[in-house]
Amino acid sequence: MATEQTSDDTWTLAGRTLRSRLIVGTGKYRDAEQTKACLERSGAEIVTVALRRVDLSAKDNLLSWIDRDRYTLLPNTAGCYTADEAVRTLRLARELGIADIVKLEVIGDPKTLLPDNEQTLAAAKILIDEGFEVLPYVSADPIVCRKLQDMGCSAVMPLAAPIGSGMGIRNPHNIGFIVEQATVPVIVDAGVGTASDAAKAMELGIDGVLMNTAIAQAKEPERMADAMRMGIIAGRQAYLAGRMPIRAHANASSPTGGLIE
Amino acid sequence: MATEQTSDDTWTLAGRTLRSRLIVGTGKYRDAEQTKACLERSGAEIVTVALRRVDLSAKDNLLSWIDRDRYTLLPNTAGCYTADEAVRTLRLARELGIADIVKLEVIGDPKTLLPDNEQTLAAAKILIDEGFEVLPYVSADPIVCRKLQDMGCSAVMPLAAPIGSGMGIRNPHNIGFIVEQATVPVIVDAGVGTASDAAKAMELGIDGVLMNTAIAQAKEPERMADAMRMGIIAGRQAYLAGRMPIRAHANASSPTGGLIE
Amino acid sequence: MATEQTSDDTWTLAGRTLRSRLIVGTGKYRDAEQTKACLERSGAEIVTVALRRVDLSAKDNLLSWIDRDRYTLLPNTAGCYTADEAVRTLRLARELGIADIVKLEVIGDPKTLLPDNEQTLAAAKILIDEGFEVLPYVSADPIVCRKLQDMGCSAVMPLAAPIGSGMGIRNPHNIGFIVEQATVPVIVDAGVGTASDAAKAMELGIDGVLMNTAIAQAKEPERMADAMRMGIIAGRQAYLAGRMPIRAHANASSPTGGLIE
Amino acid sequence: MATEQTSDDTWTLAGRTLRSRLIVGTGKYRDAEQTKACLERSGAEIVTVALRRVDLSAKDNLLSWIDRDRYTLLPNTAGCYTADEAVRTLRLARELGIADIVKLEVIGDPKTLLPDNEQTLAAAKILIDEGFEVLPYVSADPIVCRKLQDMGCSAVMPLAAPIGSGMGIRNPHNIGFIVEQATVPVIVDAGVGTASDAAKAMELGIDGVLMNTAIAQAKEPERMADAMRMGIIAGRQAYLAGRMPIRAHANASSPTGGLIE
Amino acid sequence: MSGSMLQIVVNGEARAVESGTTVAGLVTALGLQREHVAVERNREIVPRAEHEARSLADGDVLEIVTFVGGG
Amino acid sequence: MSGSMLQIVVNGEARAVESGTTVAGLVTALGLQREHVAVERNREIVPRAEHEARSLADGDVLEIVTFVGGG
Amino acid sequence: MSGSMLQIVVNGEARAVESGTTVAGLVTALGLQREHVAVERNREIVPRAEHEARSLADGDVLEIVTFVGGG
Amino acid sequence: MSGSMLQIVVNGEARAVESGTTVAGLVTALGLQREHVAVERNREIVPRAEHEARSLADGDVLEIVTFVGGG
Repeated sequence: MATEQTSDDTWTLAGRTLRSRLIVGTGKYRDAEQTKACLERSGAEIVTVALRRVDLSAKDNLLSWIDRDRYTLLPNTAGCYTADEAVRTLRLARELGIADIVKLEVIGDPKTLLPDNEQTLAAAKILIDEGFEVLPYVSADPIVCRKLQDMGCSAVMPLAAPIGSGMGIRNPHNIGFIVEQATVPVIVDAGVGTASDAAKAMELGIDGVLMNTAIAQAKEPERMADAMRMGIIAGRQAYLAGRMPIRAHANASSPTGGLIE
Repeated sequence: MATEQTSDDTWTLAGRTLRSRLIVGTGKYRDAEQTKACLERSGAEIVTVALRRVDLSAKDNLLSWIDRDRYTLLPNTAGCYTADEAVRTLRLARELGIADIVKLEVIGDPKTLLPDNEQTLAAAKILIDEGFEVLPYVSADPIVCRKLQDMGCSAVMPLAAPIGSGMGIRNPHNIGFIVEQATVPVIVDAGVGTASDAAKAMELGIDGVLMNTAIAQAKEPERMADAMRMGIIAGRQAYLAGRMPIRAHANASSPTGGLIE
Repeated sequence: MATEQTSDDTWTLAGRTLRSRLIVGTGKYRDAEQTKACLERSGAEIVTVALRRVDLSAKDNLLSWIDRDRYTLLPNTAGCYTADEAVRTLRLARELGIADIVKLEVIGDPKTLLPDNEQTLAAAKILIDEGFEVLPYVSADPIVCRKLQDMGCSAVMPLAAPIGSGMGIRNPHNIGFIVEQATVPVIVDAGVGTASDAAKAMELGIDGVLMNTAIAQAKEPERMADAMRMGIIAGRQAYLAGRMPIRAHANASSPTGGLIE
Repeated sequence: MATEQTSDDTWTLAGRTLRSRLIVGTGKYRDAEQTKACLERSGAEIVTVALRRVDLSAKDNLLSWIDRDRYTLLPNTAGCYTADEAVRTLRLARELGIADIVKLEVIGDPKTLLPDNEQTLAAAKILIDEGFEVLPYVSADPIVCRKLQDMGCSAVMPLAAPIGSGMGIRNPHNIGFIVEQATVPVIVDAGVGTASDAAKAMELGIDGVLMNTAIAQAKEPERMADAMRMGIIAGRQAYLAGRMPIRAHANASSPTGGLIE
Repeated sequence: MSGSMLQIVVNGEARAVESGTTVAGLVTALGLQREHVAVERNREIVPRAEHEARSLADGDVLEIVTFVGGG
Repeated sequence: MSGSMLQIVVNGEARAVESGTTVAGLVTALGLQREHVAVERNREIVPRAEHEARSLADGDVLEIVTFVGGG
Repeated sequence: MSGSMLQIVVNGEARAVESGTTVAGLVTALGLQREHVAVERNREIVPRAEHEARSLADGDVLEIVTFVGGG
Repeated sequence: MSGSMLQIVVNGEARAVESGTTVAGLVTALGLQREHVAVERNREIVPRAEHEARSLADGDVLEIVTFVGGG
């Protein structure tokens, strides 16, 4: 059977050459075993993690079981509502020795978890000055994305829909504008709900997709990890293949001549 | 890397056990070489063909180069506008020794190529009486599909959109009704335009997808064949995995407790 | 204030010249008073009624309170699953003296209430031979609609979505095909849920809309009757006015020259 | 015929009590006559205007023919790319004696004409301090809208789609969030293309719609002005009436009992 | 005039009526306005003009219908 | 062997063949592989097994079909 | 009254006006209705009340604006 | 060396530790692997290299953090 992807379709993020275009989160899984199984089946090379106070009752620590030779950890700033909190969180991540690339996420509202783009811009500036490779979670707003890439972010990560909503791509048109103007990788982050959403996102010409809930909260997370891995590749290949034009009317696929009479 | 599909996810069509859920047409390709390459990369086990008067100027005949050990040929009745024409065409296919399973397609209008369901019902009845395994191309109409399955068709093949339009699934709701009531395989036939359409179709719980133009008229047909193969599997796996619920609001993927203060 | 509609925008159905393009049902209302109020506020000139066994316990009969000088009654065949039942029902309607125009509705399935187009075609033929002016409820299927208009139906009434579902127009593309080929009025029947659905239907170039549940089951039916009356006119006027083209990019509405510097 | 709207459905914007929920632009019309005719038929009480260098060759000035007793002029800052330009423009508008309420519009990109929300926030702060009643054109971003209303804007005006695109409401979900949290009127500004778009916008529970191109570039602008006036009222009334629930399956509108047997 | 009764079925329910009862008589006896109903007798429509003349027979099955609200 | 010719129609085109020509002979003469075609003669299928035996007659209308790429 | 001229810029175009010309004078000379325009002189708004009093100086850059149709 | 105790706050909870306790000592005492945590003392990061050397003072407020699963 043909291989899943053509070996030459790699991409570069913050100086790293990557084969997988799927970045996955490590939250909401039943346990470490399920997390590991899903990471493997997703084919991901980068996985997100959150920074929290140590839980003295926790039996094992993520850092003790995650395969850091295989996965690059991407610390996020989930739960931060101001630029200061986000910066403080990522400085601690750097002190932990895991901050080569960071996911900047400054939330503006607890109900929608939509980003506060103004605070995100402020935090990105500080972090870039401190030498971080910043991947900001941002609205599907071409103007803000352009400011972030011009400022020196290593990618822009517009959302498809609210975090954990699974609503799919709410504004493909704006994602298209962001791709048209992009000078850094465009990663759709949050809102993807199923494999066709992931494929559709890739068909917009983006470089990758970041997701967590869609895999972790599927009835069978391991199987959904497979589905997402393939959905991403399918969408990417379809984008590269160049889809057929959409026609308002029909167009026969069998010859219209040579019919018996 | 994980294999593309779990070996146990097979399906049965007219007594055949199949692994691939993608059925592809052989029309509109540049030449035999491109056709063969796309069939291979699609992973298809069944391919459609049309019956036409022999072209005395044709240098080679499809039957001389297509690998019949690998592919089951599915003769169609493209171009037929009445039950009689369709029946006559398939009797000739049977005389050619290639009519184990047949695609019944009775067109009602040259502009939309939408099916004439009334004529299709009439032809299906005759063909089933003559022992054919009938796969009818039909509107996404649960009532007609129920009649066809009750009559003894081996599958029902509702359309996603007009043949060759690439518009994707126009009426997912009706496809869902057809799946709910199905006693035979449901194959979405016609209208799929890109990989995410194929994945989305499979996520509706159908058994397979039949397409031709979406691959043959992509800028790079071979690559699109790959994309479709994987899109179909991705959608199928996502359906089996059971997607997350869609939420009107957000849902954090990182822990909401344990934040630094 | 400008008048609601231009006096010249009338249409003709089965020889009747009509000003209102909204046909409403009389089912599911709280009582006769509410029904009358909603009919008036809808501006309808034609209203549908169902034929049933007399209820000996009923205090008043619809025929005793509905204003037949103002409204043309349109008997339907709701609840009929065969051509015979539908024909029998409409012959009784004729005996009741109310069958100038009739709504032919042959249901194929109790869950979806989708039409059985095959039975509908059979019943239409009989009824037309008996001199009825037939308005058939039918799938949004251009092929069946063409057969019905060619057979002599006085209009075709494709559905927007299942009866009482309020899902809006599921298949605008097929409605468009039906309008393109129409030789009789096209009335969208069933599935409209709110005023924008009604406007959108009219913008497809159809001649009218038939609805019942969307008004009767709104929280305030009387107010929704107003909304629908205006939504229908708004959509019709927008269709006649010829909407602006949809653009992929923006287009300034203020002059781009003459800016201060 | 029933009146177009219930007299009690007024709303308040910056201290003004308004009956019409449609605000229209005055750009892109053939001439003053057509502009006046469209304003009248739109039923608008507020109309936008742009500030530009005087054109010494212009034969008449908008201020000489527009009926300022009937319409409140709403100066905009179209063409401004920075907070400074916008503030400078509106100070000149005030000097012209027409700046009771102002439309703040700071553009971030000439191709999409999407707003620069960061500059818009900065300009809003200055203008509010100077006593202006500020109506900001903004992304459909609940976080930015909340900041603007908290800052003291008199309304928030999220876009439906890019200015002059006529694509309709790209992100109804976010508009819904903005309405849920609103403490000031929500006016959808830009992107509406036809009457059903206007009705659909109002059905989201917003207070009004601002448009220009959809009327000015219709084939018959005067008729489209009628259509929009009624579409806005239809959508508003439907919102107040409370639409029926959307059902996945059908629901009969005629009695299911009492059928003949 | 005989006191003998006829057994008939009206809208699915068994009823007894005096022999000699006409369709019109039955409709009136049921408290219905004749112009508001149509009658089928043993699956055949009885034209309103014949309601007076047509007498019921033992075993007749009648459907008496009218219009109700519907969509 | 006679030199007389038969006028027939093959796939819509008039042709002349020697009398005595069989279906099989015609197919071969057209340069076709017999296992790749099916033949209708005057609207009736001629089973392949009979191609050798069946001779053509003057005025015969034949359809010779095969499979081509299609969707 | 002197015949000497001032070089000014009005809405981006160079113009020469007689020295002593006031803002009001310029506006009128341009054929504009004073109540229809606002004037910026060297980036500062000149309140209408001062149009009569304020004389132009050589090198002044003026913006004279009004309202036009816009969305 | 005195047996006197220091009152400190660790991740929001009051604790008492012996005076002279270092950051490294605290981390170890809590059963944590030093390479798995980062420490903030009174809002300032204590570089891991200084954990051994840095002694705690009465009233110190510490945040000890690590990574957990997140999206």
